[in-house]
Amino acid sequence: MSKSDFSRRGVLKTGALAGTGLALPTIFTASSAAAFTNDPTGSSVTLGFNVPQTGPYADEGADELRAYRLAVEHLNGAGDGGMMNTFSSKELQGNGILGKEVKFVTGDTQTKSDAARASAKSMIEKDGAVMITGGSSSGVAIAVQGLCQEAGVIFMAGLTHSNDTTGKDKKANGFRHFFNGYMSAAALAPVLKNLYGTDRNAYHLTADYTWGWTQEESIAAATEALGWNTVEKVRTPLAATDFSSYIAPVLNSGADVLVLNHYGGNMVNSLTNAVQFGLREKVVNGKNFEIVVPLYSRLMAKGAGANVKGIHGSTNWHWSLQDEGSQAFVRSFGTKYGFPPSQAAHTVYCQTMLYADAVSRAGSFNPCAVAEALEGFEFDGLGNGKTLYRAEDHQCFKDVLVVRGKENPTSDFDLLEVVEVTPAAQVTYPADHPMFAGGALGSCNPGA
Amino acid sequence: MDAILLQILNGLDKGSAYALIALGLTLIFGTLGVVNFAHGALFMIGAFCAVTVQRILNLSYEVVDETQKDFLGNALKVKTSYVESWFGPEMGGAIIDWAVPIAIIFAIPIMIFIGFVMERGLIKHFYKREHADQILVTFGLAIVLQEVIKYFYGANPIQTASPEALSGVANVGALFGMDIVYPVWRIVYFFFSVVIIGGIFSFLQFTTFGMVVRAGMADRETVGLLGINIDRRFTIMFGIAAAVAGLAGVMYTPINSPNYHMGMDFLVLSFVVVVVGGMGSLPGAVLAGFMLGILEAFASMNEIKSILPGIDQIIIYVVAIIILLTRPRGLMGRKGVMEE
Amino acid sequence: MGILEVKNVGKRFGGLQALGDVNLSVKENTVHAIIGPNGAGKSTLLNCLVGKLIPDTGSVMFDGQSVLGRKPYEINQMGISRVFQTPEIFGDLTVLENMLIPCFAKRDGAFSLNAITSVPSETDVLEKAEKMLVEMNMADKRHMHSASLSRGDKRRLEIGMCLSQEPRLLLLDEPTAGMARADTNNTIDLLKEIKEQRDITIAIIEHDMHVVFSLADRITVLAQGTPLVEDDPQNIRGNPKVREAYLGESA
Amino acid sequence: MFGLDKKDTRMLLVVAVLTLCAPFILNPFPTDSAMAQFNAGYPDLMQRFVIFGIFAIGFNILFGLTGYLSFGHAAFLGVGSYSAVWMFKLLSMNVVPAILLAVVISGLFALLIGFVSLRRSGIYFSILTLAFAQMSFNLAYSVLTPITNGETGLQLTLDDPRVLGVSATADGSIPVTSLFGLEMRSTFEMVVGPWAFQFNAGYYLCALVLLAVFYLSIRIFRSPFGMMLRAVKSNQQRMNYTGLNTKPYTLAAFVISGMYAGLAGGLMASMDPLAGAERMQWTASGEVVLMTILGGAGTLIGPVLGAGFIKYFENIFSKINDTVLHNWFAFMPDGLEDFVVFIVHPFIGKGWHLTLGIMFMLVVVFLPGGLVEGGQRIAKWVKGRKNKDDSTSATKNPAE
Repeated sequence: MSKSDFSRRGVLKTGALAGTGLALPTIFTASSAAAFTNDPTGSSVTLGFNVPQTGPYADEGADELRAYRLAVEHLNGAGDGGMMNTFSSKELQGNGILGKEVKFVTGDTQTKSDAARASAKSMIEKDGAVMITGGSSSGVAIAVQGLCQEAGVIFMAGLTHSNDTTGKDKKANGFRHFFNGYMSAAALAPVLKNLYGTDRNAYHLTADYTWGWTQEESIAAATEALGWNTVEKVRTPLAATDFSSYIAPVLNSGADVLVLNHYGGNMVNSLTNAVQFGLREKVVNGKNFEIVVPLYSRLMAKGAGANVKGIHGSTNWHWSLQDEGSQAFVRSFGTKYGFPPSQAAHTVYCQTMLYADAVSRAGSFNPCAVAEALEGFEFDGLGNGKTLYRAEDHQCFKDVLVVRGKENPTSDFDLLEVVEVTPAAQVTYPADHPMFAGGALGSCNPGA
Repeated sequence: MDAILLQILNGLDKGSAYALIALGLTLIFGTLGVVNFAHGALFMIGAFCAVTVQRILNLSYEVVDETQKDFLGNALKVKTSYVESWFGPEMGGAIIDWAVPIAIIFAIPIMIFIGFVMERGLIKHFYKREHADQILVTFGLAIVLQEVIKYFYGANPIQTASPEALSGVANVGALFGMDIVYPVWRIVYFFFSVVIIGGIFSFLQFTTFGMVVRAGMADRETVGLLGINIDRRFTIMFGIAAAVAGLAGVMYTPINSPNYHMGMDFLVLSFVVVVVGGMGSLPGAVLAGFMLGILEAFASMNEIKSILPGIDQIIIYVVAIIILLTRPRGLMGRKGVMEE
Repeated sequence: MGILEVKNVGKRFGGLQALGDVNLSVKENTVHAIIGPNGAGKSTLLNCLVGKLIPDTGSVMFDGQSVLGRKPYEINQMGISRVFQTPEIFGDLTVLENMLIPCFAKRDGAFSLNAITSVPSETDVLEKAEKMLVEMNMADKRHMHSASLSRGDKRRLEIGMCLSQEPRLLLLDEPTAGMARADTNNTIDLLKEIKEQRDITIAIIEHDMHVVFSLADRITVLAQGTPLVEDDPQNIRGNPKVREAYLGESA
Repeated sequence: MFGLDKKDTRMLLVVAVLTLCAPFILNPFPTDSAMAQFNAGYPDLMQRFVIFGIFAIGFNILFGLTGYLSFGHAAFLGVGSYSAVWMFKLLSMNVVPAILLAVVISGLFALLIGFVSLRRSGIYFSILTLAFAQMSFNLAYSVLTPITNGETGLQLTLDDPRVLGVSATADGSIPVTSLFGLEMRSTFEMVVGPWAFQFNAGYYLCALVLLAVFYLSIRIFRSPFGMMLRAVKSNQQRMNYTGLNTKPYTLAAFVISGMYAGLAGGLMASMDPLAGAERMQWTASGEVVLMTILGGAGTLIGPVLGAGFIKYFENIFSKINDTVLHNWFAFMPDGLEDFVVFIVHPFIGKGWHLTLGIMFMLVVVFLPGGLVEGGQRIAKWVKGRKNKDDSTSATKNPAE
């Protein structure tokens, strides 16, 4: 087992000072000698993996942690290398990052902004983490991104789908590989048009918080552009568990499509309730009633069980993709853990690789150098085709998958099938798109 | 009109769950004087009884099927459940299909047992302690129970379907010449809760056991003086309360996929229900449960939300505040209960 | 004109006429006993005097001011102190603290945000409380938890707490109920002492005739919510109506 | 000293020494030792200890003295945080006006909620406060998003219209909170041999505030007012018939403890300028109840201990993962090492809730008076060993 040491100060000072018994004060303020926060001067570098380990998203967090472990293994040269072999950039050698062994600390976000920030702060202040990554909700991602900006470390967002993460709340030190609400809508719209036509009446149920709103705004705009009519947009409390009283009014509303802008437990329950109320068998205006779930995840699909069959949605990535990168990742993840990775696992693995690669290309852990290396970086081989890390908003632009609940699953995780891979060009939007307006990246902060 | 009737149905439905949990809480509070923060966890354990029964029925052996490939490109292992292989696919499939109702049979003894163990092992020592201590210890217990379930079943919701035959919708409006379709299982849930509530009330009303317990709820010391072993009866009541919560949980699983923290989601609401009903009053708890359920359903109607945005987020609390300010001891509370 | 004037007070509870038409006058510096069989309305009457109940009809005047509609604490601040049937003391507090609270209430009124000074620095109040403890013969118990006192001591403490407020009228609700003979006699002695040493009016509700006749200057007999008769003790003793309605053979 | 008696002065001094030396005391393990995982002496956690200590001290003034169990106290903490962040956004990055506004606004909010809720007592009061707090939380999460920024939490942006100060610093970042120019985040680090100790400006501000409010709470406990509050808990009937109006007493206690909560919220925002809605959720209110009971309700020091205990678990135990475990037990033979890790595994990292739940139960079962009672027992035991013959000196210590 690894005899690792998780402390920055150990790394920093032991060589020089251990045993001297001298008190040598140093002041870590703007005038300090260090160039940036937590400059790793020893033989190793510490990354902070901040994921939900308790609360409703704990399983997603656990899957993210698995992917992080795998990524660290690959970066340090163990295992089969995974997507390092298919990644278009060949900087990473399997000798850590810039020759420093990669170590990590983990923390629990509890899917609460406060707890997530506390955890991230302890990683920065106590463990000397030079990069923070992870998370499974937009609120947490935005909160931690803000913290990393202030502290002067890089934040590589995990699963966060709100437009705001790289929209009005974007930060110079924060980067998102995952797709967003707008991209979901842009990818889904043409598929929905093909499947259900242009003359539809949509009823929206939306989780009443920021992510829900941006998702609703995006999908409503995209479907209205197809010619669909929006019958009603109803906000549901985040804490709701029984959606029956929100579903019931749909029955007689004249709508023939129900859009569930829900995620996690909300999505599982609202979809289950919608199916219970017989919406799937309903015929309205001479058309079959349809349900759409803009943001899908395999773990959620599992919770909803048979109810997902035939229901369309979008996802960032799926293990059944046949490209070289995806296959390499599924192989090494599956071999290690016995089941295929989720999209959350995929995105955090990619984020870790992308960070490591950017550091290598920049030749420095300085957040400003890393940010510069990531900005406008084009790459391939990480599972979503050719991808661009756009400099203006630190959002990745890549292919988006439209998926459908599988009718005859062969296993516990074989729940979704890819209907279409929407090319990146189709989901790209201008950086000044109104749905993303209102914020500024600011300038990168190296801290210290 | 249809919309309003539908919401009344929804309210009755939500109310059933509130009422069942609140009923158990009130039984425990009324008989033992203990504020049980672990009651939500009992509801959750009940739900996981159903999950477990489903898992057991689905226990499978694997056959390697060379023609299909799994995600790593190896030969796929096809699973067949033992139940299906023993009883044949049709009969076995039917048994698996009826997992939730079957779970009831298992849940009752398991929940009563858990209730006994909880009461004898822990709660018993807290009768004379302050309510604050009771809250702390039962809250700790709730966390522990919850984490144990999470350890074995994960944090994700687990789907547990109702039997095919009870899955569709029924037109309950047909009787009145209206078109009101409603999920069959939710109707089943409502009647189930009515039966349970009715059962508990008649048990307390018509049996000697129940009479003693009711007398004990009113005046514990006097009943103790009569030489009746009230403690043992209270243990049994705790078991019954646990079973009620557990059954509410079992039956709830097809409505919403159970997860390990569902108990906490219900806990706060059911406390509000109990207090609105009046501490220690069983009819109050049931009445408040259904009332709050119906009001919650109405508050989520678009017509009402458009007038009062966000009302569905707070309706329960608004109603609780209004009732507590106008009726000092809730709807049917007795004087002097938990007012210190 | 008495210090306490009760005029035409009536109180109904649903169908039950608890108090019919009560007239009562308590003269200053006397001990006035109110007696009557169970259910005669003694407690209801008392509760009407201290603000716990509001009578349906009539008036209650204390020292020329109406007490009706006032809260118990306001009536207390007017100068009426009440001793309960079962001693009501602050069980979680020490004996000394119990005695301090009425002293503070006397000095600072119904509410005072006196949060910065420490109790030991309030020497005037402290001295007063200590003095009262000495008078009550409880000085040696000052640091005891009052909940652990004997029943008789609790009663003494409660009476002492009421006296420390220097009330004009002291209301006693069956002060010896449930007491052993010795405790009862002690209480009688204590009350006699109080009566002799202080300028104080005492109204007492009592069951125990021994207590009543050893203390009272004047007695009102209540029966079925109305005063049957009001007179001096010796006359009450001989009154055949009272014998019949209340005392029966026991006299 | 300071108008306190000897015992209280000694306690205040002990607390002062503990808080001011916390960077040493909480970092007992050399930074590169395996036990460094248990070090809690980094600025964020030390700040949290102290801030939640303030919160719990305030809660204890209400619950410990009057016995009124509020289940919605987190609402005041949340309101305090929001006020402070708005002050940073609109006025200045100086923490003083922010903290002052936090205290004032939460005090007003407490006055409003307390006025209504205190019409009832017992569990009815608890549910009323819970209802108000849950309403605040639910609305802050959804409808009030323009004020609270909903799920994300209210945070500073580059275009805040700061009246006294700049919207953004010269290098294009958001200015940081400060006390008249002393940045809250600035940290002085002292390295002694293998140890590294961090002295953070923000922490010391919090610590001084803690000492001030702890001192204030001692004064309140020892004052006639404090005695009246205990009398309220003991016997309201007697209070009323002793000419005392209980309502303003309980309301004053409620508002004071609400202001303590607001102060904690304001400090929290000053250390880290973000205010999240989940600060107001019932679980957060429940947490302070647990802290107080766990430490010892009605005692002076108990709530601070309880706050430290829970925050330590949350922040330290949740960060221990399997890799760390293997590191600790590396000295064992491989099979045994794996076995021990397997046994310990459910209780750390994602299982920290489980450990916390078990600790709650153990404390409440074996130490009915909370951690303070544990301390007293140890003290008694130590004393008993010192002078075995002198068994008569068992002094009865009320509360503290």
